[in-house]
Amino acid sequence: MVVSPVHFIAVPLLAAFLIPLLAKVSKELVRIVPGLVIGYLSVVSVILMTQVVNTGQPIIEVIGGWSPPFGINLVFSAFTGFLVSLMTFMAFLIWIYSYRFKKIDDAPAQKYFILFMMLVTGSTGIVLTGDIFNLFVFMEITAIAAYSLTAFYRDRDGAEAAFKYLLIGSFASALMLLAIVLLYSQVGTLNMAEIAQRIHTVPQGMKITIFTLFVVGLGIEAEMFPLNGWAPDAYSQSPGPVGVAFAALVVKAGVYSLVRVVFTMFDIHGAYEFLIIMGAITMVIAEISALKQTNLKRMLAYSSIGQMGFVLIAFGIGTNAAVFGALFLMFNHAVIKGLLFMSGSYLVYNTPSKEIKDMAGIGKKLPMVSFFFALGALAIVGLPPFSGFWSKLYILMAAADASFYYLMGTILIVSIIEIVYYFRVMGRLYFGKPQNDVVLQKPTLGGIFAMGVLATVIIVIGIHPDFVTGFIQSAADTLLDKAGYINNVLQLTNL
Amino acid sequence: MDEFWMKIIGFVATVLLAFVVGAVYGGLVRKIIARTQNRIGPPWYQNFIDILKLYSKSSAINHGFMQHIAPAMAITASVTVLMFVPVLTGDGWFPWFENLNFKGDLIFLVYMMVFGSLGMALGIGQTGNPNAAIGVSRGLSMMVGYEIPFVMALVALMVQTETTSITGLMEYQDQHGWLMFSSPFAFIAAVMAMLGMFHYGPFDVAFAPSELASGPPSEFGGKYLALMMTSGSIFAFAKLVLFVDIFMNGASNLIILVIKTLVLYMIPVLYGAVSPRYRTEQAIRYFWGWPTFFGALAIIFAIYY
Amino acid sequence: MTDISLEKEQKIADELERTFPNLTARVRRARRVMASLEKELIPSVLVHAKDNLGFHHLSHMSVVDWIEDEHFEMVYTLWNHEKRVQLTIKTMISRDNATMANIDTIWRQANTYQREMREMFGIEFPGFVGEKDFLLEDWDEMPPMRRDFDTMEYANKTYFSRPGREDAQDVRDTISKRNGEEVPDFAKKYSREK
Amino acid sequence: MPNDKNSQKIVDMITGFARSNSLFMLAYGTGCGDIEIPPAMTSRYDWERFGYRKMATPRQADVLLISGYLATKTLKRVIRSYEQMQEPKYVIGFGSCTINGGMYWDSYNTINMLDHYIPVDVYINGCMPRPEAVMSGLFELQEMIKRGDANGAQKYRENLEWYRANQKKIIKNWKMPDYNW
Amino acid sequence: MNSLLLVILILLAGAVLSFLANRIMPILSGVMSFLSIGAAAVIFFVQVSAADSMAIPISGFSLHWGINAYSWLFGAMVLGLSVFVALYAIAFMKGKDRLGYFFFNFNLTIMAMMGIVFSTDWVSLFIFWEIMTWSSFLIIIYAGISEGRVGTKYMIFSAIGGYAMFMAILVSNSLLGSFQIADLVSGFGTLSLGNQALIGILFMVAFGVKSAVMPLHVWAPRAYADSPMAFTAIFSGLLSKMGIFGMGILMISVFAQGTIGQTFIFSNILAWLGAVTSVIATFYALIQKDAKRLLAYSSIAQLGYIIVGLAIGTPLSIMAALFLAVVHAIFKGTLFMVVGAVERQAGTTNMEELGALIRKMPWTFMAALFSIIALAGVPPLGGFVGKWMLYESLITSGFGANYFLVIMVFLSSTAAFLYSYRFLFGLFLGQEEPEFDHVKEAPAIMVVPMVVLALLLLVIGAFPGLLFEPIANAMAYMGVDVNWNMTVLSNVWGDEVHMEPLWTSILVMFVIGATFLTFKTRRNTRYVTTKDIHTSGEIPEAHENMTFSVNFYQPFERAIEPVMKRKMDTYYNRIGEGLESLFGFARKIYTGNGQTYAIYVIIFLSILILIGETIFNK
Repeated sequence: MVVSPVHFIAVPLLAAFLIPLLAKVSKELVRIVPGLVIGYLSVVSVILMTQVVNTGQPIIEVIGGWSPPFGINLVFSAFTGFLVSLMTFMAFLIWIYSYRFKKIDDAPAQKYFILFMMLVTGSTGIVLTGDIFNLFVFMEITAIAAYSLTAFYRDRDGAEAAFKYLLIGSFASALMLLAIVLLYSQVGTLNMAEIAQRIHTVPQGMKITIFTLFVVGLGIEAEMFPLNGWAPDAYSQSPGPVGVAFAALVVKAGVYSLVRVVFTMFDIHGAYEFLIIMGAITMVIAEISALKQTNLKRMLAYSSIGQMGFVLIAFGIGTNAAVFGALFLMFNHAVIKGLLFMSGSYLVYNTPSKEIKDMAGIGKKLPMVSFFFALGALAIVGLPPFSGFWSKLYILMAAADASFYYLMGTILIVSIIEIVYYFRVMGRLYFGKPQNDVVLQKPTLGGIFAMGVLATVIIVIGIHPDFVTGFIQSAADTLLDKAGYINNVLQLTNL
Repeated sequence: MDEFWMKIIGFVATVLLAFVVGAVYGGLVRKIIARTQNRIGPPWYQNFIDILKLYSKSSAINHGFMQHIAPAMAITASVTVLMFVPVLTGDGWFPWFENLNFKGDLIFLVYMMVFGSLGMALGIGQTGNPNAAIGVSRGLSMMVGYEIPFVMALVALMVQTETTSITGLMEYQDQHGWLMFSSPFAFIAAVMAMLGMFHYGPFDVAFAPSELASGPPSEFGGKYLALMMTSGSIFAFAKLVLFVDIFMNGASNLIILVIKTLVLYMIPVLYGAVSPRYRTEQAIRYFWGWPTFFGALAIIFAIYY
Repeated sequence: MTDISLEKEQKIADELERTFPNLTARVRRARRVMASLEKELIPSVLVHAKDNLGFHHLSHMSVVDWIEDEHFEMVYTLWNHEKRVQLTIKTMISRDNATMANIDTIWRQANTYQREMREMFGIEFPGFVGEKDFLLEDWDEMPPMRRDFDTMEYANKTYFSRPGREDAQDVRDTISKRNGEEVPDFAKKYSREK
Repeated sequence: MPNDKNSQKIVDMITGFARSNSLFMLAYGTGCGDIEIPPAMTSRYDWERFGYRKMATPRQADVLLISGYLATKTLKRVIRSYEQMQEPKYVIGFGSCTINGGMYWDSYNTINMLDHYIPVDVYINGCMPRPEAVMSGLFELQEMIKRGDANGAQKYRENLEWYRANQKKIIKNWKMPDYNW
Repeated sequence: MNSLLLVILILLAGAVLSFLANRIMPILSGVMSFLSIGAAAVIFFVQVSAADSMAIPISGFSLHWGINAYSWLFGAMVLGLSVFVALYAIAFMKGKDRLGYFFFNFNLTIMAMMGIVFSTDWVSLFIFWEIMTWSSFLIIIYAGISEGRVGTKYMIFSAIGGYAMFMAILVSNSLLGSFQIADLVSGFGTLSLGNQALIGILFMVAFGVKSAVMPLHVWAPRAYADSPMAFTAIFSGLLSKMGIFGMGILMISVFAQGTIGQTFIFSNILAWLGAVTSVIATFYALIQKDAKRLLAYSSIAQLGYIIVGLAIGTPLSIMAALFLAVVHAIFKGTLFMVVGAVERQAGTTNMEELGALIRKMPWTFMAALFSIIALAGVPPLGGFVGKWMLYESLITSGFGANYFLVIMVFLSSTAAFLYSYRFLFGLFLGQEEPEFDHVKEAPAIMVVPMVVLALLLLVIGAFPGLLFEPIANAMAYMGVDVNWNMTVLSNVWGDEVHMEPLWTSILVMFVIGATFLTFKTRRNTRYVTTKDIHTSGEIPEAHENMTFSVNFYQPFERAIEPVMKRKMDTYYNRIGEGLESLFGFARKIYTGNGQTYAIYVIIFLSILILIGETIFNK
């Protein structure tokens, strides 16, 4: 069964527009249909990815019949396929999680699911598209959905966070647009494969300027320091599931675009070291800030930024093993941070102050949620036998092989900081003295299910990482195979 | 079989000798202290009378198992130490003394010396007398003080002679003369440590008569006290013989043994007779001052010997 | 000691009399002031003396049994270190219902005195917390220092007495007679043989 | 056994010698008489010549030296100390206060006759007895021990009820542990 | 099925089962744990042989497991002690809540230790190492996190250690191309000196944390004292030995291959660190009020000796170290069990309050007595043998500084008498207090393991040859020549101590003495309460506390005052505070103000555009 990758964009977008109509039919449909759609997509993406990995041939779909470089093409390679599968899988779990999420009552549920579907569309689109301008468009879709979701509660803090996000995000858009315009003026095409082919014709100064614009524009989405000011607020003020979506979809898409730009489109060598340095700075500052947070969600947000820094470092090392580790880490981060945000949201909802110190003894009130949080904490700091360990192992191994000893030291010291703040929360959760026995909000069945699935994934992958390493390996190979990408895409032109 | 019985006889004779000499020395000490205080003092055999009387007294109470067996532990330690110290060497008057001696190991001896104190301390602890416990606390604290220079001296000797057994040391002295002269710093350190070891003189704060009732053995009377005094007599003698053996090449007959041990014994006794009492921490600081310095000197001396 | 002007003493006496209307104070001699008043005012006088007049030291507390007047006389002796003046404050309390204000909150050392008084004279100090059994243990008779307590009778009743001691003769007279010694006049005053 | 008696005699002689020549005293300084002990101990009279020695605890002492008047409160402690001593044990009453109350004969809280409360082996007369008197009393005790006459402890054990009654007469709140050995 | 895998799987299954069993019946949880550990022990002692080895391929690595004489020694130690402790834990933990949680982590820790022992490659060792770390962390915080930052401190130091090991592993892998321990041993000599030092120091930090060497020890006292005693027996007895296990591999075989052994005064520094650790820890032990804290510091001190032994590196000293490691596991396990029993029965372990428990808990006291005698190293129990070998190895090592090391070790072990006595006195001797009248002997299920282990110490003391054999095998495996006469202690100068006749004669004499005491006037001897003491005739009331137990060693404290003024803890706290304030400053970068963030973006962009040429143009 071969399904066109267009489905990944068309179906959710359609669903998003249909939701207001469905609401007229049945209120329940509003909730069910997005799930069906995303479930469909995730099944399809897994099937497609298996197929792509097995055949070794990416699926390239040209939209509207216009062949590249003129038309827009979608590339479903092992790399993009992996990310899309990850995103749809996470999106599905987020749907389950938010299916009966208390805070989203019937009226806002419509809006929520519309925006959520747009978010899914945008982020999968970013990953799948082979056209740089199209990527920009999808990024805008994602961003708009994300702004709205940030301010979803329509309270003061949410609005402020959304405004910050909007402010910085508009910078990103402007810079990217500028970069694309400049690039187009230089190479005369918007197809990424073709750009990659022709990039050497661009004068060095112009190339670097364009690259700089791209880096800054995409760095905002990828939470690179110091462009990530929006992130902590957005994460902490948005509804629980949206935080997960940010970690699992939006940021992943941002990192993807940055990686695509660095690895495929441009051939600037200094970029790798730049990534390492920026990644390291991002990680250190973010983890330090996380250590000093008293608000759980902000802490998770900073931790998320730190992980992204780690991903950037891994991509910056640039060897096959490192890229493998980076992709593995992206996978782990999506899963584990998803679990942490999901369980963390419930912890926060049961603590009116959102402060960590007030969460003492919640472990007895909400045993399942706390257990999932503890599991996530153990996993994200990279303790064996959980999945986080393996990605850390691979990245550090790659760093050691590349003789980046100081980098290893930095990463490990930062990991210690990470351990400190996660374990602090964990200890307080289980062994603090409970302040009151009131459970404000019990987790929904769907929530428990979603978290359970993630926890299972963490443990299973931790004990037997071979379930995913095959896919990740071929994804890494595909990413590094620049010529193959260009050939595959441009072959289509000749056909 | 004969040899075995000879050993047993030798063993009993050694213990008896040790007891007699130790008790006589105890009497002499009382006499000497009395003379320094311008008194006549008890007769030299007074300790025998005391011990005999204590054995004839009833000991109607005990506070429990540990108190009951503590004197047994003390006497075990004393006799074991004695067994590991060659009392007489060569074919002197009592040639069988030599037969029983294992090749005594110095580290072993140092630890065995503590065995009795620890056993006593446990028994004392069980009586629950606070004065006794204070005494134990002081005594053990001070032990840490004097053991350090003592062991430094021993280490210096062992390094210098390349043996850790007493018989080895004595063989070395047969060839190279007394260690007292060839390793003078070790001797000084050991003698200064010995001051504390005998609990005379300024270092009697553990027993501190009339300050702590009678100190650690406050609750021990009758047979318990008698056994403790017996053990103390044997132990004092064993310690003296140990010092004589390692510094003065032992003794080949009884007279020389008595002379050597008595001369050595007079150092703590005379020093003690004219000294007021140190507090515990002062005593410890004293031991960790000059004696330790001499011990260190001895070790350095031994390294470059 | 040429300075016999009793100026400072007088000042203290005046000061006291001015402050406490019912108080009579007089200067006994150099450095001795004596005051007496009713018992209710004692604590306030003591506090006043301590805080305002500089009598920081309670040298002594005592009680006298005036059995003929059916009174106990409480005596407080204070000392001023700066001025070197001793202030004696006296008050009478009833013998039947002997209660007195507790002052060990003013001077800690009063605790001991009050324990002794409670035990020996049976004076109660309401609000006073001191351990029982200070000098006597398990005493259930009349407080022994009261003058109506017959110690001889008590001793005969309680203790065994060795034969030959019944007459309770003072042997000193016998001895001095036997020696032909002259008993000095002042000694005769103390002799039991009248 | 025929020579059982003789051997017992020899044993008695030896133990008598040992006991009499090694008197450990629990100097319980009850009253003013205790001031006479230091001269007896120190270089002037030096009682250590005869094997006398001061011991601080009743467990190790043989002789209880009651050195002066006994208030009822002190008597309680004396009885306790006496009962804690191990047999054979002896009591020396010291000064006229222990004999008949002395100058405190009519006091409301000093006892007059010590031997009604604990068995006294030797009384030393005087107020105060001089060290010579003390020593002579101790010599007397030594002789008694050698003769086997110093059996106060035995007397106490046998007539415990009488002593107890006397003691309880004064010490009303009787909280002492039992003495039955 | 491979027996190694079977052992691990049984333990893992035990963990899961005991977690589940708690739902059915809390006590089953402990029983499950005990059964699984027992089964694992049986399999280990019966089935496991040197031929067992296996490799588990896992995502590009293969985890190699195997067993050799050296790891067998540690494996036997782990399972041997764990069985007893698990039995003890059933009764000890009865009635506490969250038993499933406890026993899950308990079993998991033991599984991880077995995994460490079985691992022959660094990756699997590291995996199990970290499992051990977090599972033990979870038990430490079991008692509650509110007082102090015990768990956090433990976790920070463990993480430092763990990541140091991680880095060392990865560096050595990148240099040697293999994760095998054997390959590190053989290839270590080929590395450059800098790399040797880097790997060496990193590994030392890793293992030093677990074995609580001087600057890395601050987590230990509270962590040992605050976890449930049933676990502390494992924690101090075995978990710390995993540090020794790793250190042994390094000191005995790895460094022997490298040039670092000759050029660098590495082992000497380590030996001195070990000695200083033991002295300071001993001093701290003897000023403690709480028996648990006392034992915790004592554990640190004892580990110091072991490290000294390993670092000196002569055959005798290594043997001493391994012997002490085994004996320490036994007696410290027993002692922590004793304290646990006391805590369970009397409700406190404060030595200033407790007293005279010997009358109520005689069997516990017996176990404590034997263990303490072994701890103090007094002959004839097992501890003496190890101490003797340590001293003799230092004295015979022929190296000047080692003679002073002897003094340090001796100071520490003499001062150890003080706290040994304090422990016994504080808990078991002294005055009876009416508030502890209700105390009864611990249940048999707790007493039996303690007493059995105590008797084991006796046997080891009498027949040290029993232990010499496996240790000598282990050392032979690690490449140290041991020509050992198995029945007597002897040093290289040929001096000997025969333990068996010694033990016999001591026993005989002791029996004679005790018999004499018992039968002389036995009929008259009465057993009295502790109130019946010389109190100058005063009759103590029941509530009067006459125990001398507050500031027990105050004179000694005064004497060592200058040493005690400086606490490592305060330095760490200061570093921590400094870092915190630095972090506080760093986090101000995120002002929470949209404009600022926008300015960041602009500044960053301008900088990049300005210096982009130089950065990217390589």
